[in-house]
Amino acid sequence: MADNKSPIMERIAEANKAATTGIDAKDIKNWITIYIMGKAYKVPADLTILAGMEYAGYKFVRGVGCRQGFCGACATVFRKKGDYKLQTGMACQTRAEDGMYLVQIPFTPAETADYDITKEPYEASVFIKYYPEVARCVSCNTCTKACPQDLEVMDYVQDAIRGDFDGLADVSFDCIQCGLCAMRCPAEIVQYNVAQLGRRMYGRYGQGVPDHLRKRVKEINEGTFNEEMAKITACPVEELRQIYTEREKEPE
Amino acid sequence: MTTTKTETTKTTPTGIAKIPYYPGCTLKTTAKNFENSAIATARALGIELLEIPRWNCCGTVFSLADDDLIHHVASVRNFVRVQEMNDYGLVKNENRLVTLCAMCFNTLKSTNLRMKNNAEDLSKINDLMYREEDYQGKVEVLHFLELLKSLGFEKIRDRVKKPLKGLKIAPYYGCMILRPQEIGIDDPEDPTIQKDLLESLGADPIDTPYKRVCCGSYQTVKEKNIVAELAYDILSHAQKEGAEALATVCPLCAFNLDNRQKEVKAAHPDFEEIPIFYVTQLMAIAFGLGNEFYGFDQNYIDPRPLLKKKALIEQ
Amino acid sequence: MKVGVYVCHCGGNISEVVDIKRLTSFAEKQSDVAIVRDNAHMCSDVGRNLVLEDIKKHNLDRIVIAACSPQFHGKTFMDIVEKAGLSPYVFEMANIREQCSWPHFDEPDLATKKAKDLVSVSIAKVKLDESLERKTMPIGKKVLIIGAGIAGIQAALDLGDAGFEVYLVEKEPTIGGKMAKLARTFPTEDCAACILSPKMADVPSNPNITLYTNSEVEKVSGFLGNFEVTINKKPTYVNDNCVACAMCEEKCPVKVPNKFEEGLTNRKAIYMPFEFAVPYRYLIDESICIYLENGKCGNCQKVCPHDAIDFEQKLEKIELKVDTIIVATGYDIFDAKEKKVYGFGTNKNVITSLEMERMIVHEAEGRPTREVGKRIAFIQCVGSRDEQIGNEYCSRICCMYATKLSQLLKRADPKKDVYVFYTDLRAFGKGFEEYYKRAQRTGVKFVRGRVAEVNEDSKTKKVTLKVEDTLARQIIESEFDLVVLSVGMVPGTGTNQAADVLRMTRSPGGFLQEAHPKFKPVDTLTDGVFICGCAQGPKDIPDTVAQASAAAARAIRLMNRGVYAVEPITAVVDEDLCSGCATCVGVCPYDAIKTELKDDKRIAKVNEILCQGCGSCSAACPSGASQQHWFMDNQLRAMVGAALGEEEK
Amino acid sequence: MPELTYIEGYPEDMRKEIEKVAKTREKRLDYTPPAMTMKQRDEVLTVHPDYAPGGKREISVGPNKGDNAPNEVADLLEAYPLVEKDEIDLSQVDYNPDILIIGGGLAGTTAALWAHDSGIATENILLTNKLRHGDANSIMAEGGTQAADRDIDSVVKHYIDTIGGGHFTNKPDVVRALVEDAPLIMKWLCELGAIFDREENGDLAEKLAGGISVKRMHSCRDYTGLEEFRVLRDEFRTRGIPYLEHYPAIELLTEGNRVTGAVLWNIETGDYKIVKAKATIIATGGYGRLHIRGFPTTNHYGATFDGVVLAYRAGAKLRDIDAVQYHPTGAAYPIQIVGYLLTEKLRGSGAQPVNADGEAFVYPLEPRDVEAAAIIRECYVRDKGLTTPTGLRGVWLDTPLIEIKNGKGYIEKAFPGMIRMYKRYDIDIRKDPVLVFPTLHYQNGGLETDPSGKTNVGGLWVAGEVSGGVHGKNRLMGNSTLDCMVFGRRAGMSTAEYVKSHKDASGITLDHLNQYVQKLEEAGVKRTRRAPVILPDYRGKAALARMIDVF
Amino acid sequence: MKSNTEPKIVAFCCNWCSYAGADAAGTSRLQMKPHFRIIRAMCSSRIDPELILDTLKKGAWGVLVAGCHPGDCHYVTGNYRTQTRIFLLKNLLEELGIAPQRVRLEWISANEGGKFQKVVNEFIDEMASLGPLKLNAGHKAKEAS
Amino acid sequence: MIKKVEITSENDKFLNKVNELSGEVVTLCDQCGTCSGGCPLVTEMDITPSQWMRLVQLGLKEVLDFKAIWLCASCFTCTVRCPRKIDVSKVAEALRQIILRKAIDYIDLKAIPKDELACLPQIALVSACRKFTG
Repeated sequence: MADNKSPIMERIAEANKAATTGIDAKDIKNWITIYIMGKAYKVPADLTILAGMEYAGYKFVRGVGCRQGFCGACATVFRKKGDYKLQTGMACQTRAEDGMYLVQIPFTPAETADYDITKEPYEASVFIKYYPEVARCVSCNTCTKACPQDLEVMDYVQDAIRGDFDGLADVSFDCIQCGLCAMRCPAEIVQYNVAQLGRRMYGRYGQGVPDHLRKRVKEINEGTFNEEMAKITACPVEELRQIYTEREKEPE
Repeated sequence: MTTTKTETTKTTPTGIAKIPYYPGCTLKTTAKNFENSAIATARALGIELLEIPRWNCCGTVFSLADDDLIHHVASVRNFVRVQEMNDYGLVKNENRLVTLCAMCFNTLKSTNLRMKNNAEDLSKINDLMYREEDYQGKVEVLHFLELLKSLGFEKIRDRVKKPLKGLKIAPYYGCMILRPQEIGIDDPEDPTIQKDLLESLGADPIDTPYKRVCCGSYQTVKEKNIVAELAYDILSHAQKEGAEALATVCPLCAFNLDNRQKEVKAAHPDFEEIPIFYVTQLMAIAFGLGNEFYGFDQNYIDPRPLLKKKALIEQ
Repeated sequence: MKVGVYVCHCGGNISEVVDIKRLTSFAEKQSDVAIVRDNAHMCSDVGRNLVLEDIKKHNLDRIVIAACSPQFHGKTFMDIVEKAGLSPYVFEMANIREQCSWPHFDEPDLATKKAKDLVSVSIAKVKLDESLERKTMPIGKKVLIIGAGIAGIQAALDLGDAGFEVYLVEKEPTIGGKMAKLARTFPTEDCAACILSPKMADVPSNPNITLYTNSEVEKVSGFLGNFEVTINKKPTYVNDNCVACAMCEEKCPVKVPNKFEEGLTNRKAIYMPFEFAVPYRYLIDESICIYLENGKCGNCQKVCPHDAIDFEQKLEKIELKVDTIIVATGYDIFDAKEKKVYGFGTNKNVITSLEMERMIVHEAEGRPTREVGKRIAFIQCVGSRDEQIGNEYCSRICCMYATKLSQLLKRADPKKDVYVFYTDLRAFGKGFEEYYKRAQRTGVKFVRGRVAEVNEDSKTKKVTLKVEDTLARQIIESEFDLVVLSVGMVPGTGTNQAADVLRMTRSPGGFLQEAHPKFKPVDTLTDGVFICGCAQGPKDIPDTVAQASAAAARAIRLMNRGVYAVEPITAVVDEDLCSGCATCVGVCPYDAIKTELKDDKRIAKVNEILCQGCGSCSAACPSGASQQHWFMDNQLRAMVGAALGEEEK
Repeated sequence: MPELTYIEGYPEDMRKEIEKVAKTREKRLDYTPPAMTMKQRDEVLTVHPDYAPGGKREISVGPNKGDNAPNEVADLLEAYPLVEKDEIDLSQVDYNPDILIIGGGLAGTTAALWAHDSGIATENILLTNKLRHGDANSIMAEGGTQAADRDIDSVVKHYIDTIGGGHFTNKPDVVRALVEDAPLIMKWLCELGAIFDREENGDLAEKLAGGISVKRMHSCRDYTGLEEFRVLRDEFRTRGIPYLEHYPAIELLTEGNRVTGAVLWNIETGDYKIVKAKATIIATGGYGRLHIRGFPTTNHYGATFDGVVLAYRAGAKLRDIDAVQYHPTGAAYPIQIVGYLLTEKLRGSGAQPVNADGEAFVYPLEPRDVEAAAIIRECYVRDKGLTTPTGLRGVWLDTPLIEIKNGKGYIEKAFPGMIRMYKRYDIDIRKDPVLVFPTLHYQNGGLETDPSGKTNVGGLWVAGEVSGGVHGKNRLMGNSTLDCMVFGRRAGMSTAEYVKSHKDASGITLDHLNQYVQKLEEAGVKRTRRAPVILPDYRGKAALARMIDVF
Repeated sequence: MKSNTEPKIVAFCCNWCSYAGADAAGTSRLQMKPHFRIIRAMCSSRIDPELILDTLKKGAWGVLVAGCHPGDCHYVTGNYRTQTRIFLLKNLLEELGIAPQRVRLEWISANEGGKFQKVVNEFIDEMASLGPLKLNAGHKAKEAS
Repeated sequence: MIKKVEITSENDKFLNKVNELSGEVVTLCDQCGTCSGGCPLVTEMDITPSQWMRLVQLGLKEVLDFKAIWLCASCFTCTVRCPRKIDVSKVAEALRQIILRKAIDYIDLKAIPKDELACLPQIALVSACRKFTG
C-alpha cells in the first residue's frame, strides 16, 4: 500500500527492528556461545538470556511473562565461565555472557497456605500458624544471594519470625515472587509466600483504610455526587471541552 | 498487639552505659513483657540496652553435631552486627553482647566459644557469609543476670523502692544459663544468682532442687503432656516448699511453666495455679517503674491478685 | 680401636619397625666397627653374654648397644662392659626404641634411616670416650621420714629396728594417720585401733626413732648422703609434764566439733587427739584458745596439777643432716562438698564413709552419736573416676570399705535396708572377692549404677536418690534415711607440701611419681628420696605397709654399704688452656670450682666431690679449657656431625 | 565494528552528549516549558503514529465493517480461525462452570473474586490463563491508580479529567461507573491488605500525573500494579477458586447469539479442553505485542489481541479500535530494555524531557499522545534527538532533576524498580539522564460494553484493556488498573446475577465461526492469515529458516 | 624458600627432664615427625651457643634445646643459665641474618610426653616452611628481617 | 522377647560415624548410668541414655529405632555429670542427625493443628525445627 506510507513512521520502524521483529544475523558483529540446558548455541552478544534463547530457536510458552522484570516467570539458574558460583536471575533482565551455562526454572513448586486474613489476629503467630517452616531458617543468607531483585530476603524472613510486619513489608515490598529464594533455600521455606501473607496483614491492619477514603465511599453510596454527575454526563461535548480547559489544576 | 520496635530511640540521659543487646524473636512477641521490663530496669540502673540492628534469629539451640557449621552462621552474623555497632560508633569499644533469653544466650555463647577455639571453623563461616565483614572473634556474650551481678546486687538493692517483702519466689533457672559448664553462668547443680538477686529485691527466695531441672524445652511442640508433667514436678515442688510464684529468665521455660498449666490442671485437677514471673518483671515492680513496664497481660496465669494481696501493685 | 655394635630387636618392639638387616649392614660399614650383631633381647642373659664373650674374644674396646633408652637399660649394659674388664664409660646406647621405633612406627623407612643416624651418633661418640673409672662417696645412716601414718610408722620401725637413725616428722599432734579413725579393716574385719595402737606405741619406745609431732618440714637441700633439713616444730603449749589427767579439759570453756570424729562429737580447745594418741599428751588448739587470743581465761594452767601448761612455747626450728629421705605423707579424703549434686554439707543425712566409720566405732562402744536410720544407701566413686571434678583415677579402697561398712550395718541389724550403688565393683585383692560374697550373703544389695543426684525433702529431711540400675535398665527413684558417700582419696596437703619442698614429680592424679612403675615403685627420680603409702597413690593398708617396708629396704640398701658410687662425669680443667678468667666459678651452682695460683698462673680447679656434672662451666668456658668428662666438646661436635652427616654411606 | 568503550553504562560519544544535559540542568531547574494550546497540540499530533498518514485501513468484515483500524489489528480481525471446521469434538465437555473467565490479570481476577462474593460457589467459577495466573500487563503498571478520595477532589473532577484526556470520545455511562467506583475499589484493596504509599498521618499519599487536575494517583512505590495484583491473587488462591494455567482460549462457543463457553488449548501439550459456561468474561488485555507501526512495546509477552479476535467473530462490537496509546517515555537505550516503560511518575516527580542540545522542549505533563508526539517531532522532524549505537533515536529524560527537587534518596525510595533495571547495565539514573522514546503502551479501544461490562452478545462480558469506551481515544494514567478492577468487579457481580437466573447453556457450537469464515471468504480474504496469535515470535530468523514445523 | 629435602632438626635434651620426656612420648607411642635427632647432655646448660652455631653450620635446619622447667633443674640453676644464653644467641642470630626461630628453647618435664610431641611436630613444620639454612660467606642472609 | 543380634566388623562403621558426628568417643562410656539417672525425660523414654550409648558402642543401628533419642531435650544435665566427660547430648544429636540427614523428619509441621501452632512461641518452634527436622 504505497500510498499509505509516512516517511517518519518508516524510519521509526526501521530503527526499532532489533526490538520488534527479532534480530537479523546479518546485522550482528559480535557473537558469543552459551550453553542452554547443556547444549552449545552461538548467539549475538549483548542480548538478554531470554532474547539469546529465542535467537537460538526456543519459543517460550513457559518461563516467560512480562519480559521486563516484573512477573518473575523467567527465573534462570546459570554459571558463568570459570566461576564456581551458581547464580540466579531473571532471563529477561540478565545479559547473556560468553560461556554461560544456563537453564530456565519453569516454575517453583510451592503451596500457598489457606487463610483468611480478615479472621487472623495481627500477631507474629500468624506466620508460625501458616508457615511454621519459617522457624527452620538457619540464616545462611542463600535467599538474599539468590534474589534477582537484590532484596534482603533473609532479613524479611527474620522479620516474619519475630513478627515485625512493618519491617517485613518494607524489605520484601519489591518481591516479584519469582521463587528463586525458595528454590535455593536449604530450610525449604517459601519466602515469597511468607512475605505475601505478612504484607497483606500489614496492609490491612498496620495501615488500614484511611478516614478520607471511608468518607468518600460513604458519600458516593449516599449519592452525594448523583446530581452533579447526572448533569455532567449529559453535558454536550463543547461545553465539556470548555469545562475541561478551564478547570483548575492543583499545584504540585 | 503492637509490633513497634523497641524504644531505643528515646532520649538517652548522658553518662548512661550503652551495651549492645540481642533480643531474640520471642522477646519481640510472647515475651515482650520480659524485654520491656528488662530494658526499663536496666535503664533504671544506668544501662541502655541498645538493640543490635538487623539481628537475626540465633536458632535458639546450639547445633551439637561436630561437622555442622551452617547452623552457627546465624549466631556469628549477630556478632558481626556488634562489630558494626562499634565501627559505626553506636557503641564505644563495647564488645559485650547482652542477652535476656536464656536460649539465645546459650546458643550465642556456645557458638562464640566454638569460633574462638577453632580458627578453621571461623574462617569457613566467614567464607560462607562472604557478603558480611569477617567476624573477628572479639565479642563476649553475656547474660543479663551476669551484667547485674557485675554491677553488684548492692547497687540493685539501693535502687529498690518497693521491696518485695513477703513474696515467696522460687527461682527457676532451667538449663540454658547453667549448662554446659563452660557456658553456664553459675554452678550447674546449685545456682544462686537469681536467689541473690531476689534477696536484693527484698523477696523471699525459695530453694528447691527442681530449680535446675529441665522443663522439657522444645518437646512442648510434640509432647505437650510430657512437658506438662515436668512442669507439674517443678511447680508442685516449689509450692510444697511454700513458693507463691516462680521466677525465670527463659521465654520457653516461661511458656512451659506458665501456659502449660492448662494441661497440668487437666492432668492433675488438684493442682493450684501459680504465677510465673520473668525476674525482670519482679525487678520492675521492686523499682516501682509503673504498670506499663510490667506487662502482666502477657502472663498466662495472672500474677496481679498475688501482687495485690502483697500490696505490691495498686488495687 | 675396635667397636662392637649390638642391635636389639626388643622382641619385635624395634624390629617390627626398623629394618634390622639394613641397620646392621649400615653399621658394618662404619670405620673402626669390628663386629655387628643383632639379638631378640640384648638385655637377656644371652644378649649380655654375647657382649661379654665378644669383648674377650675379639678384644673389643668400645661398645655400642642400639636398643632402648639408656634411662631404662643403660645401667644393665654398663655393668656388663665393666664386668668384661673395660671402663663402663667406653659404652654408648643408641635409643632406637623410645626415640625411633615407637614414635615413628607408621613410617618404617624414615625410622630405619633415623636408626642408622642414631647408631652412627653413638659410634662417633664412643670412639672418643675415655676410660673413666667410677668413684664413690661416703654415706651415713640417718633417715628422715615425713609423715607418721601407718606407712611412716612401718618404715620408721623397720629402719629403727635395723639400727638406722630415724627422724619421724608428723604435722598432726599425734601419729597414726587416717587408719586411726577406722572402725574395722577389710577383709579381715580386724579392729583398726587394736592392730594399729601397738605399732604406734612402739615408735616412742624405739631408741633409734626421734619423733617430731606437730611439725612440718620447711626446707630440704643437698643430695643423697648429704641432705640438709629444716623442721618447724609448732608449739602445743603443753610440756612433757602432762600425764593426761584430763583436769584441764574439764575446765576449758571452748568447744568445737572434733575433727578426728568427723564432727560427730565436740572437743575443747585443750584436748587429747584421741584415746590412743602418741604422744599421749594434751595440746592446745591455738586457733581457738581464748588465752592465746587475748590473755584471758587460762583455766587450764590454773587447774593443771603438773605445771604442764606452757603458754610461752614458740615455734622451734630444728636443723638436721640426713642421708636418705622417705616420704609417707598419705592422702586426704575427697571433699564431698565439691560434688554438689549429692548435697553433702547442706543435707545432714548425707555423710561420708569416714563419718560412718566413726559412727560405727561409737555405736560399738555403746555411745551412739546419731540416728543411723533404717534405709541406708552407699554411693560409690565419690571423687574417684570422675573427670567432672578432675579425678580420673580409681581410689581402690572404696568398694571394699563400702562392702565392709554395709555388712557391718546389716549384721548389726538385719532389718536394715542397705544398698550399695556402684559403677564397677572392684574386689581384686586377696580375700576381697570372698568378702564381697559374704556381704551379698548378709543381704546387702549391690546395685550397678552411679547415682545421678540426691535430693532432700525439706520437711522430712529424708533423701531421695535418682539412679539407673544399668543391669535391670530401670530408673530407681527411692527414699533413704541416710546416704553414705564413699569418698575417694586425693593427695594429702602433706603430700603437696612434701612435693614442693623436695621438688618431686607428680603423676597425673597429683600423687607422687615413682621412678619406674614396675621396677622402682618406691624410688623417685631424686637419688636417696623414697616414697611409700598413699602419697604415691591410693592403696589399702596391706599394700601401704608392704610399700613402707620396701622403702625402708631401698634406703637401707644405699646406706648400709657406707659408700655409694658416683658418676665420674665431672668437669675437668685443661691447665694449659685455662686463662684464669673465673667465668666457670660464677656459673657453678655447687661452688665446686675455685681459682688458684700455679706457677704464677691463675687457673681454675674443680672439686670433684662437689661437682655434680652439669657441664655448665664447660659451656661457659671461653677458652675451651673446661671440659666435662663423657661430654667433651669434641664428643658433642662429633655427635652433631654424625647426626647431620651423610645419610647413606 | 570496533568495541565500544563504556563509561558508567554509556558509550563514550553519548557521554559527551550527557555533559550538555548536565550543563543546562541548573538553568532548567526553574524553567518548565508551558503547556501547549489546543492548536499546538493538534499540530504536533500530526507526527503521532495514530495520526500520521498510513498505518490504518478499513475493516472488511464483521460488526465493525468499514471502521478504521491499524493494519496490524485489521490483519487479525480479517484472519481465519486456528481450528478448521468440525476439527473439534464438542461432545465431550471438560469443564462446566457457571462463569468462565478468560484472562487472569487484574480484571479477570477481580471478576472472579466478586462473582464469589456475590454468592457463586468457587467450584462454579473457572479462570483460565494463557500463561501463569498473573502474567499480565496489570503487574507492570508502575504509576498508580486514580481515585478521587480527597476532600478537595470529587468524582466529577475525575470524570472531567478522564473525558478530556480521552478527547471527549469516551462513553459517558461507563466513565461515570469508573470514577464512582474508584474510591470503593481503593477501600477494597486496603481491606485486602494492599500497601499503598502513605502520608505520615496515614492518609493515602497522592500525586499528580499527566492530564490530571487534582492529585489522585495512588501508588505502591513503583510496583503499583504488582502489589495490587499479588494481593488479589493471594486472596484468589486462599479462597480456592479453580484456575487453569497455560490454557489460552482459542475460540468461543456459541448458541445462536449467546456465548456458551470456550475452547481452551494447552499451550504446552497441544490438547484442548471444552468449557461450557452460562456466562463468559473476557479479560484478555490488549495488543502491545502486535508492535503496531513497528514501535517497541511496554507490554507483556501475551498481549496479542486474542480476546477481541474471538469476541468479534462471535459478533461483539468494537469501538475506538483505531486509537493506539503510545507511552511517551519508553526506554531507548540500552538495547536490552528498549520499549520498557519509564513511568509518568518520573516526570510527575520532576524529570524533564531534554533534547540533544540540553533544552527542555515540552511541558512534561502533557497528555500522553501529545507528549509522545512532541518527542517524535524532536527526534525525527527537528533532528534534535540522540542516536544510539543500534540506530534507535530518543531524547533525554533528565532523571537527576528528581533528586535535586525532592531531596537525596528520593529516587531510591520511590523508583527502586527503575534504579534496579538501569543498574543492571551500569547506569545510575540518579547521576545520569536516560534516553527515551515513545513506546506502544495501550489499546485504548476494544469491545464495547455497558457499565456492567456486558457486551452486545448474550452471555458475554468483558473487563479491562480488552474493552473499549471508557478511555475514549486516549487513556489517562492511573485509569487502567482502575478500569480493570472497576469493570472486573462489575462483570463479576453482573454475571453472578445473570447465572442465578439463567439455566445452563443447552448448546455449544462453533456455528458463529463457520459464518465468519464464510464472510471472510466472501470478502476475498486469503487463507494465509490465522488468528488468534497467542504468542509473538521472536525466534532468530536463521533458526526459523531451518525449522521443520511438525504441527 | 621451600626445599624438596626433608628438614633436619637436632634436639639437645637434658638427661633428667626432657630426655625422659622424649622417652615418655615414645613409651606412649605418640607419633612424631621423624626428622629430629636427639643428643643427650646431663643438663641443658651444657649446650653452649657455639655448639648450636656449629650445629647450624653443619646443616641443621633448626636446633631445639630442651630442659627442665624453671625451678625444677636437677642442677639447681642450670636451666636459668641456658635461658640467658639462648636469649643472647637469638640476638646474635638476628645480627647474623639467621632467623632466630631456628633456635628454640622449651621446658619439658619427664612426664610431658605430649608436650614433647607437640613441640617437635610444631618445630619441624616451622622449619619445613623456612627451608634449609643457606649460609653464604660474606653475604648477610635475609631471613632475619 | 530377646532378640539375637549379630556383631560384625561392619558395626564399627556405625560407631565411627557417631563418633565423628558427635565429636565424642562413645567407647569411653563405662555404663555407669549417671546420664540416665538424672535425665528429666528418662521416664518417658523407651531406652535409657546409657542404653543408647551402649548400643552405639556395639554399633547396633537399631538404636535409631527408639524414640528416646528424640525425647532428649538437650538440657545438658548428663553433660555436666558424666564422669567420663562424654557429652551424651551430642551423641543423641549425632543419632538424630543420622536420621534427619536422610530427609526423614521427626515432626511434621503441617500435621500440627493450626491453633496449636498459633499459641506456640517462636522459641519453641524454632528449636523444634532445629532438632526435629532435617
